Amino acid sequence: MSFISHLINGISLGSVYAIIALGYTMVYGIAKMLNFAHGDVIMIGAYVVFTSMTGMGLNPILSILLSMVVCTVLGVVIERIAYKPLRNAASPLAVLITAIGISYLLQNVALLLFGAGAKTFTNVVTFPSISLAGGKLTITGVTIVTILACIVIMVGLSLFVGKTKPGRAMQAVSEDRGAAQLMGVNVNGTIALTFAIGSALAAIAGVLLCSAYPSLTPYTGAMPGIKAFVAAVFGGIGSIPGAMIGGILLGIIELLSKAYISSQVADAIVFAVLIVVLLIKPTGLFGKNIQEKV
Amino acid sequence: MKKSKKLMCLALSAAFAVSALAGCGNSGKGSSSEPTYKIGAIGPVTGSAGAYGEAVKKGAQLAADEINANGGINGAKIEFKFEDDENDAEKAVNAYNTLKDWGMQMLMGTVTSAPCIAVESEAANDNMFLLTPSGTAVDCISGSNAFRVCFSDPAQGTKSAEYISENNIATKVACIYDSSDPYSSGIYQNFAAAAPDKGMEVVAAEAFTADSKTDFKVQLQKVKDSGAELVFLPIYYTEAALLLQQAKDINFSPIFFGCDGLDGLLDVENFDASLAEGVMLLTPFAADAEDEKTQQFVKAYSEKYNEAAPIQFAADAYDAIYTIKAAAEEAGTKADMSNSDLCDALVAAMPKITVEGVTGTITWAEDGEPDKEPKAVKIESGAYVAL
Amino acid sequence: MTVMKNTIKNMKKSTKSNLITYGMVIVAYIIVQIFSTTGNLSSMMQGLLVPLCIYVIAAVSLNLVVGFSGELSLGHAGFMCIGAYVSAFFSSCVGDALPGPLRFLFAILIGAAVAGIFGILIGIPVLRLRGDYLAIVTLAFGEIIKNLMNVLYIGIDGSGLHIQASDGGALVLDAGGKVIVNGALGITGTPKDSTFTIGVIIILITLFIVQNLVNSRSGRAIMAIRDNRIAAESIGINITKYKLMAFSISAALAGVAGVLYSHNLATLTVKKFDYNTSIMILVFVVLGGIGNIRGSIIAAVILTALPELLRGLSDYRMLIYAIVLVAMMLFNWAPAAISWRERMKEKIAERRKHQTKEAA
Amino acid sequence: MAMLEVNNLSISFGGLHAVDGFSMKIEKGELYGLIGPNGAGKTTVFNLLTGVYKPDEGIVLLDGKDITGHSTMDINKEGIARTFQNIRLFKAMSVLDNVKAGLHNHHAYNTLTGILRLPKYFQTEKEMNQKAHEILKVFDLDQEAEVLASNLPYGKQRKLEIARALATDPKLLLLDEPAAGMNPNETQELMDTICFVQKHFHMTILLIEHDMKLVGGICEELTVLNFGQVLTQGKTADVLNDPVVIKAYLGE
Repeated sequence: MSFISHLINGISLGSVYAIIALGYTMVYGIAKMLNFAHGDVIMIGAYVVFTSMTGMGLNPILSILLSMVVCTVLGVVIERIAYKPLRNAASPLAVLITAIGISYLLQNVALLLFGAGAKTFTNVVTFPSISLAGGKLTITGVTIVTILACIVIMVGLSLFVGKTKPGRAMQAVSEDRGAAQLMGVNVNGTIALTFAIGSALAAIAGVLLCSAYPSLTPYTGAMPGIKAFVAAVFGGIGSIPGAMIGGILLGIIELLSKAYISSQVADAIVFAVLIVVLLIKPTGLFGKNIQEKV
Repeated sequence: MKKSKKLMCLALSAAFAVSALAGCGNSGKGSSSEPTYKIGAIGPVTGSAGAYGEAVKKGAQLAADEINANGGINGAKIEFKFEDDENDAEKAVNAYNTLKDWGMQMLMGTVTSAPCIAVESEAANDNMFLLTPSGTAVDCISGSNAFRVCFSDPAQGTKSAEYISENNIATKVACIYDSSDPYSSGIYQNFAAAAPDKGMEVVAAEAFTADSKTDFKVQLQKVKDSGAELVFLPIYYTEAALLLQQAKDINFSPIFFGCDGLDGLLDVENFDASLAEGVMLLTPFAADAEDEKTQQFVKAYSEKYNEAAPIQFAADAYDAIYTIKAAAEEAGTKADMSNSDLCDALVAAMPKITVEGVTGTITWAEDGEPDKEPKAVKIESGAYVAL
Repeated sequence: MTVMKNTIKNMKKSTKSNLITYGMVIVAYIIVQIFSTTGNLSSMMQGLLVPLCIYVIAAVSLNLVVGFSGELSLGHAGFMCIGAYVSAFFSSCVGDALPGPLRFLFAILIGAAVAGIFGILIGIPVLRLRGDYLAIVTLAFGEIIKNLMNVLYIGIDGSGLHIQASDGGALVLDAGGKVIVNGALGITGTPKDSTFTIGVIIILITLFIVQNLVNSRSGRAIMAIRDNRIAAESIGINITKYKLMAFSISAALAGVAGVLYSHNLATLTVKKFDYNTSIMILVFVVLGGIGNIRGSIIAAVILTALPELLRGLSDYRMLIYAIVLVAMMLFNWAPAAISWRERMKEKIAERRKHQTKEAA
Repeated sequence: MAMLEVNNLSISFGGLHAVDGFSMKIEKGELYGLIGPNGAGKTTVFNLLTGVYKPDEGIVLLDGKDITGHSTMDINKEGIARTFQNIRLFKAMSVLDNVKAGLHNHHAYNTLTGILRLPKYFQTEKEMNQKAHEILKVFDLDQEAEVLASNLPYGKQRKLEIARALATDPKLLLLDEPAAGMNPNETQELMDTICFVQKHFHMTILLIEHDMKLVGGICEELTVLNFGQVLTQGKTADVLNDPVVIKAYLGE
């Protein structure tokens, strides 16, 4: 019984990683960059919801919409100012480092605006918990909503990328930016759109992260961001279903190793599993194995 | 490439100039004519420990302002300057050196343990008086120049074990602690070592780390399964706020018992105080204590900073500044003394003084450890109740 | 004959660049010494000297992997951690049994050797991966090292070493024994052996190793693999060997940076060596120009000193730091900024020409 | 004994028989051509010969020694060097260093010697420079020794690739479309260079080429590959006049 309860807890933690990883992997898939600031956009999104709800008394739905608008604008502005000028830089590392700079920037802006003290986030998910096995197992409403949101977003993104015109433009940009440009795809617009969607997802992730773990500080996004990055790589970075599966697996592995091996070295175990998986499958669970053509 | 480097150098020198100017501006204010006591302070105000440093900064500033308004120390005003260390030993030493350049005569700091040990070693070399408000590790005050306001790790761990056993609160206890944090794991170790002697059995000891401090359900579940009656939480309130929520989610309600790091729990913005119902802490400071001194402090603090209430870090810092004042008055120091002379005078005075602070009535042993009565409090209906 | 002439000319070119780098370090050292002896060096700058050396060494050594071997490593701080812990452990055990300088020399050698060995052990499985996957695995190794060190307790007493994982309370020592590695509290009281002079000497040795390696047969092999792995294989270069060589030499040098770190502060905690530090060193390398050793040195110095110099801005310090970092990245790397700089350079050159003409 | 003997070499990728039962024999000192329409599997043959792919079946003998399934690095050490259809130079290295990288296994000193700059370093580097300049001179590249490889014009990049391969002192040189993208003048010049290499270094050369003028002009023997299988083999003149070959190239 306790195994199942650990498993459920693992899934609920994993679903949070998954929803963050979706944003990560989407931006990576199309813009081919590790957006290290993604976790911090999530944090900003959570602060917007927090402030609009507790400070301005807006209702949750409006707050989330407002947060999505703010994050989308933020994401597009960051892309325009900090990433776009480096798109054709001599090394892809340049934009990675700039993303790290943006991450510091967002953290420090939040620190100045909201202070270092932790704030308790109001749970916006009013979905009831489900009790199983006579109350011995509970699945919280947040977990259910997070998993549902993950699935909806995953399916939505897959359909969007596969079936719509802008989605196909994204695929084209992802495959070959130069060729896409020659075929008349608006590369700049497409990448901006990618960031817009990725950042809107970050707002949702922020709400769900902070509903599940209701403590908000300027550094709230940093560690889940890194974990989600790990999850995205685990699932095969760039793969939308991979991000979801990777996130949930990571959550499960983390909690099971805490439960059955040692809570002191759980971090080490999680990373060791990641290494082993990558050594066996060098591009992650769902990653395309691209062989260089000779 | 070459050109860009030149420009980078230019930017650097510009930054140099800016900082130099800013520095002048600061020191220019007070040092006009009369000598002042220059008290430096170090702690994290950025990074994940930022909240603790921020509290220390505010508490100390409040004390310094009050003292200055009432005529200063031995007639001389205090100049107070706080530097950020990001909870990093190397940055703390940098901050220490920056304060030395500013002309610091006494150091109130640092806030966290590991940086404090590094700074203490520098301060001992310079014979600079050091009083840490909240550095709990034993080595924080290894030099003869160093004192502290809070209890040390061993004191907190053992005193907690003593209190639990003397009051027959529980015999089967479990611990959840942060194994990546010196404060938390330090107290845990001492608690675990003392518990068996006090007739307690530690039935579970679970850890988390700074990298995975959002989800405590597994640790709670294991502790729950171990049948513990009491869970000892030598952790900070930020994590505790989350932990208590998750304990409720899994219907686990033992007695939670914490140390001074837990104080502040009720002041987390938007925190649901019902989660903390019944939590006990062994802390020298409680913001809603009845005594006049505490109430005055809390009132002044809330007014000055527009915050609900100070946490124990602020109280420790507040006491630290008043302690320096008391020691300086006992020794009859003058503001134009060198830091080394001041240090000798203050070190000699420290064991002789008694400070009626907001964290209790404190006296000091020669080794730098404070002696004060820990207060056990219990949270009932969103307020501390003294036990 | 022309071949001979060419040879000399070629050698001169790379040697000249190397000499400039050595010269830059030595001149900086002399300037600092002059300021220091005349008492014009602030305490802050004096305290910053050893950390500057540490980060310069770390940046130059990471550049060997990122710039010359072309692999993205996010676990460099992990190797620093190993060097720092092993050497601090050594120095704490030895105590005053050896004279200070000799003890420090051994500490450096041990730190380098153990970090280098870890470089090989980690490199063998890891270097089969590429790009971002390699990055994440190196990050993972760094985090594993950090996590394990956090739960490591080692004590020493009359009957020898006692090692205990995960719980320091279980460490039972005889009277007079002492705990050396104390979990999250790490190692305290390491002798303060690191000095600016030793730091500069190690920088020069690091430069000597890295620059000479790069300009040698092995260095060509390493760079050939970076530029085109398949072609390098096709001309008979052993990919694994040279990747591993670059990785482990870099790890050993990072270990030395760690030794300097642990012998500079009275406390050593593992928290310092998390991925943030690895990323910060990567920032030095990228900002300074990938594969540009002199750039790494300058960037490491500027970015280490900048937050300290900005202290006057108090609350806005880290915000300004972040903005400056982003601005410098854009300025140094954006193609638009590069071409703007080129244009400005031309303009200035033209104006100068014009002026000289007018003068004539 | 033949320099290269290939028997029944086969590989398939996911059911597609990219190369199927391929056999050929090249004598020492011969200049041999491998031709065929696009997608016939010519480059795959090169990749099989150099160990980039491991064959499903078949044997490769170099100078009588079985090298089937060896790694690319070992095969180069055994004596096969190659160029690539899509040029693969060490772009961020100078022209000279590209060739010196090719000399890697023949003028060796260990890493420590390099770092410590022992006398052997200077001596060997000097030898390497001399040797590299000699090779560059053959390709008329010695004036550009210090230029970055990526800054060379296209035709010269192709030549540099051949120079680099030659620097590994191979027994057999594989050239994958050396004249691709060259104008007729450059092609003519390249033909002369290849012939010079063959004579001057007594080199055995196998080349893939689409330019029939080049193939007809310098190759002594040809193998025609179509759909992964050998269509015909023999003396150049005979093969080029074979109606089957013409049909394969021009279609029905």
